[in-house]
Amino acid sequence: MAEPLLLGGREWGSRLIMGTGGFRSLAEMEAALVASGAEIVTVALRRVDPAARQGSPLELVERLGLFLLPNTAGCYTAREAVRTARLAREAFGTPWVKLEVIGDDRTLHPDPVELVVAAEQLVADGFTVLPYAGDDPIVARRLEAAGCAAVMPLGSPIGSGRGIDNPHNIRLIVEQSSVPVILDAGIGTASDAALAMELGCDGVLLASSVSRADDPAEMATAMRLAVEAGRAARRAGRIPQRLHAQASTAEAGRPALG
Amino acid sequence: MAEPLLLGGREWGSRLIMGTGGFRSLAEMEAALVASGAEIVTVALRRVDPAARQGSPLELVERLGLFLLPNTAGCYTAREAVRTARLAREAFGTPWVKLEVIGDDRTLHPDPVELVVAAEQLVADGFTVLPYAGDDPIVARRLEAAGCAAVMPLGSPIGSGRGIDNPHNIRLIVEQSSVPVILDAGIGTASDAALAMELGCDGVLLASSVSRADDPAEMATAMRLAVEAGRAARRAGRIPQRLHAQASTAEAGRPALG
Amino acid sequence: MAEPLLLGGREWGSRLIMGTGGFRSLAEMEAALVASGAEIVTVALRRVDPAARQGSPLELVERLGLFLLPNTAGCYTAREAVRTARLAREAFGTPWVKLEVIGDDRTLHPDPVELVVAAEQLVADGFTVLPYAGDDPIVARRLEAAGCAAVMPLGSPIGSGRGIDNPHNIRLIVEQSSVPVILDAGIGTASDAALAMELGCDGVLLASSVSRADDPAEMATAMRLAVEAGRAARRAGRIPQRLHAQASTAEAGRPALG
Amino acid sequence: MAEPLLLGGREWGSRLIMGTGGFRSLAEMEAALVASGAEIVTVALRRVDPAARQGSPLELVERLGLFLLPNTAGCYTAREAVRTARLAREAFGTPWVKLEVIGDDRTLHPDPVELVVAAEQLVADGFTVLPYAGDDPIVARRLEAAGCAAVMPLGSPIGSGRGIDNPHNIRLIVEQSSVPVILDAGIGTASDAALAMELGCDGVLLASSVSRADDPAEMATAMRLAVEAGRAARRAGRIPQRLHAQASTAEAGRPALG
Amino acid sequence: MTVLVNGEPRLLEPGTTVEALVRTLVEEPERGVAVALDREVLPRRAWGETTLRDGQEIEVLQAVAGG
Amino acid sequence: MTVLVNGEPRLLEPGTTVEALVRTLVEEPERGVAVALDREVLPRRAWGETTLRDGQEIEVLQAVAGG
Amino acid sequence: MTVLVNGEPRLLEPGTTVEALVRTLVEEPERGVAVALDREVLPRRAWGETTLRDGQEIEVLQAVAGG
Amino acid sequence: MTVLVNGEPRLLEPGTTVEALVRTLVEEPERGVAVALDREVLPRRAWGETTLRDGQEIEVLQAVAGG
Repeated sequence: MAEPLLLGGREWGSRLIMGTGGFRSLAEMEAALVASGAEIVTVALRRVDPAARQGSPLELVERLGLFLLPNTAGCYTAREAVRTARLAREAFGTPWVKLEVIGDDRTLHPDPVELVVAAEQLVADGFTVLPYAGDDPIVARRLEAAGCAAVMPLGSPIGSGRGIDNPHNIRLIVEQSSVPVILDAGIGTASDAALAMELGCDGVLLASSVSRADDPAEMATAMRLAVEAGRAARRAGRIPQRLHAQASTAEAGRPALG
Repeated sequence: MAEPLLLGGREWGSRLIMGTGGFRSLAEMEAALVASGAEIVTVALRRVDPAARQGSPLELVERLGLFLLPNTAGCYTAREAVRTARLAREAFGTPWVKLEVIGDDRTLHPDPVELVVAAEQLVADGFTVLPYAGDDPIVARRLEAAGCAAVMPLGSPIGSGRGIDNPHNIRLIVEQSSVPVILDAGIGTASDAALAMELGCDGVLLASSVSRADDPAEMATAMRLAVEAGRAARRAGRIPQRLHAQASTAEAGRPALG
Repeated sequence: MAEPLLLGGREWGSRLIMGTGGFRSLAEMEAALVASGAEIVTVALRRVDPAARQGSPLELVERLGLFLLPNTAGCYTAREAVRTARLAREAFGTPWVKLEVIGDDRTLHPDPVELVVAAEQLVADGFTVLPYAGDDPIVARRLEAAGCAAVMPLGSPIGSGRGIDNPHNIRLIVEQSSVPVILDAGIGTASDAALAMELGCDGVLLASSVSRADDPAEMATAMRLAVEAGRAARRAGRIPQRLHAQASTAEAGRPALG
Repeated sequence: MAEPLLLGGREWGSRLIMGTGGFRSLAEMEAALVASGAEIVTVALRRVDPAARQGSPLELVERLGLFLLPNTAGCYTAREAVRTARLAREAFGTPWVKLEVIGDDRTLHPDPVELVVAAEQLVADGFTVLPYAGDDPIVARRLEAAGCAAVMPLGSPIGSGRGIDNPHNIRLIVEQSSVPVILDAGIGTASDAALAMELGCDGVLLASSVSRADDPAEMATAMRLAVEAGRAARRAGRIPQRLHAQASTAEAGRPALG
Repeated sequence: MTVLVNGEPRLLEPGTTVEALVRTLVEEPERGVAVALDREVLPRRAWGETTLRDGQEIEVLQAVAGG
Repeated sequence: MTVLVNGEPRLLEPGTTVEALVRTLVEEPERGVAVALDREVLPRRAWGETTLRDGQEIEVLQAVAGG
Repeated sequence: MTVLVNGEPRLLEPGTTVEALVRTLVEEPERGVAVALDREVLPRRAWGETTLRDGQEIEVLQAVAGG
Repeated sequence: MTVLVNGEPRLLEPGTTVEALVRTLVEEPERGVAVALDREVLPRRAWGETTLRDGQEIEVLQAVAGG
């Protein structure tokens, strides 16, 4: 049953990738990361803050033996994103990058034009690029053509918790893609994560739904189970949807008791 | 984490109740029941068929040590349903009954008028009544008032696989009920089961989504995980839904790289 | 194009029935009723209030030449509802009644058991009964069997403005009914009313969505147009829904310009 | 009530723009265009076909006194689209163009990268550019910044009849835009068009839902009414959506009749 | 004698008819008013000949905006 | 005599008990079988002492997969 | 000489103008017709003075129902 | 001389290397720290040999929770 995820030339046992943003404490982050079963976690790059009280997520990630995936959160242009990716490679010694190029700070939707440019440059520079994208199948196609290691369409805006606003687009992206499709952003609760997998996604990346839940570790457990549930349901081949009912008990042999 | 389900005066470890209808073989049924982790399974009463090739589900249920829940599938009046429940009590030695009183064979929706009458009579007769009902909060209230051990609203028509057509009604029923609420009928895939639990249901009863899936055992696994996932998500306290985005990475400390 | 609505043995040009509750003033009510084009309007019966400042809706309804449909709003039992209907017949000289028997004051959902009892009694007493019902097809069938002149399923709770929570049920009721189906309760905006007609309803009854809108007369205009639009769309035979695209411009003859 | 649409520096009485593709005959096209009340209609450019039996849509459009909006249907690159727009300007003497740059023929989704490039070039060349776009708010923003006269996000794929797959995105685009927002593509039935206007769109462009309906003229009537209905509803200020009910008849003065 | 009028106890002269009582509440009760006496409908034509008795309940109803 | 057994008319020897009839249909009826005689439940313990009469209806039921 | 006309090779007399060719395809090309010569727009006013050359591609387009 | 360090102007001794500056900000910069000098990446191995000049901008970055 446990078919591994092939991503970036490696095999992964977990199909849940965790962001580390939004936790109220490192202790809550640790409990949630452990409960999630995730093997890959994202971090961002920011200016060093000598006054910072909180410990470093990096130390935690390393202690837990997790694989670090730096992101380019906060970049608005291809140029910034490419530079941030290179800095991350320098800082963490990894050519992997979750590529984010944001279009505005209200929706945090990616800018598809800048995103494609940045993806092309980073792939040429040897990066393993996991691009956070909108749910437009054409952009997904261009990102795959650019050599990205996956496409990561959003379900709904980052942190919105609305789940998957447009399942049709996710379905179209899954149909057309030869690289893994990872649903990134918008997950609010476990059924959203299960739905993503049922639509055929190969994995789910989420942060706020766990880190900002009342009980992050419990929600991380929920997400771990939901991703497995959705994956199994996809593999199991679901029944079709009907307008009318279909009896689950045979009519034949019904006694006369009226 | 594993808070048991209190139902009918007993504690149950699993919150998934399995129907046994629709399987292609007893072997598939067995594999699926085991994979589901269910402790309670439903069976129906039909005329003995000396020509029957298939083995008996009863034998299987007993061999697996499962708790038998007879149903009154196929009854259209309170009278038939009450008689069927009494026959089941006679046959299986159990006062538990999944009460079904169907209104027509196109929707297989319950007839609320007959259902309430039957529930009242069976409760008076000492039965532990689990009524399959529509999703009308008023009917749910009457069933609880009649002394039912649970209310079991449908998500969508039996076998339709549409999931939960009207989550608002399920939410209203959960809000008002002091007995367990078990989502019965309509589940199509894992995310539907997770959603039922997230809405606050105490359990899920399903048959066709597993028995008629391409791979019933795999789908049973999916449902087991999904019920646990949805339960955990409900307990964890999900984030609210928003129209706009909310960043999961801090803006502060963003470098100037443009 | 203007096929009349046959309801209660009469022909009606408008398929929009207006409730009169919730208006901020009689002037707003008048403007909205005129703009709506409705021919039938509902009123309730309450104790005379010698201190009432507002004028009477009755006078307005008569001045506008509208057909009065008394309701039994606020009744919780068949007994109260039958008595209220008889009082209304006495007060207004009409055997028509919008039958409401409420199950609780949180959902204002009808109580199906009491509703069917009341409908049977009023039909036997010569009333033209228009029952406000839930969206359960079985209850609709029983109301039709009881001799009601129409069935009036809710879209969502009264005043909730959620539109049609469960279009499948409305579709099922339309399929099975020989009497007019009038969507009653829950309409929030024009597209909800259009959808009701597209699902095959014969008319729409609404109040709050107009009376509590910022501009009731403008919303009444919207509802009038929406009911006509939805009716025309239903008659016109819509295109099916597809997952993929279908070009509206021919591929043939495309020039080579690349 | 009839606030005109300001588009491309002109005032328009109708907010419904009709495509001419998909009709079974010119006679059906004529009846539908008349019934729609549209003032603007789109046509495509294709190689002259001396063997064509059907009359010319151009002649019909001119006879009806409609405003011609050439499109660039079938173009896959900015280069093709710009050339097609220039040919259309030559053929029809109009600087208006509905700009389409398609990404693939399965979804007919626009290619956002090529689209923005083409829009920039055509605006620089003096065109009044109405770009058919995806529903991504960032792309809409770029198109407005490029100087387009409107943004025309899709509701769902061309000809799919699914209506508006992602109302949130349309809402976000409406919120941010200073140019008119015209919902283009995907409309299936009248309630879809009404919803588009309720979300705040300034107009609706559609073709297949009318031309391929069983009765195109009747559906055109439906769309005309629906656009007006949705516009009025938007202006009227709808009631909010609630989980619970809100009575439309006062509780006070309820008689004791039980 | 005391009669419950629309839920409120009211002192009335013995011999008061329903008609008389209703006219103290409504100016023109010819249309749009209905009366329930002890929870049963009292037809309009019987108002004049029906004398109220001590302890009775009367509901006098009219149209209001609604539903 | 003729008895309607599970909806089908069947010729039986006079004096046939329910127990005897059931055993012609089910090998081990000790568990999972129930009987309705003329639409009323006939408890297991009464099968042996209940003799069928001409024209009666008997339903002999057992568990099947279902819902 | 051979010119690719709307994607099909066609033998033309040397000296044929665009105007002349277009008139073999469309009766009244005064309105609603546009021409691309070697993928660039050829304005209406230049048709008469533009002579086609061997190997050129010409697209002659008109309005069709669409979009 | 003045160098813009993480967006704030800072007075530094002439001849200060990047390595020296970074160590004033981070205790153990061996892992998880990256530097951009005038918006271009400065590899770790070049920190020791790179002397800051007046007016330069330096960004010293490390991992934070995110995304």
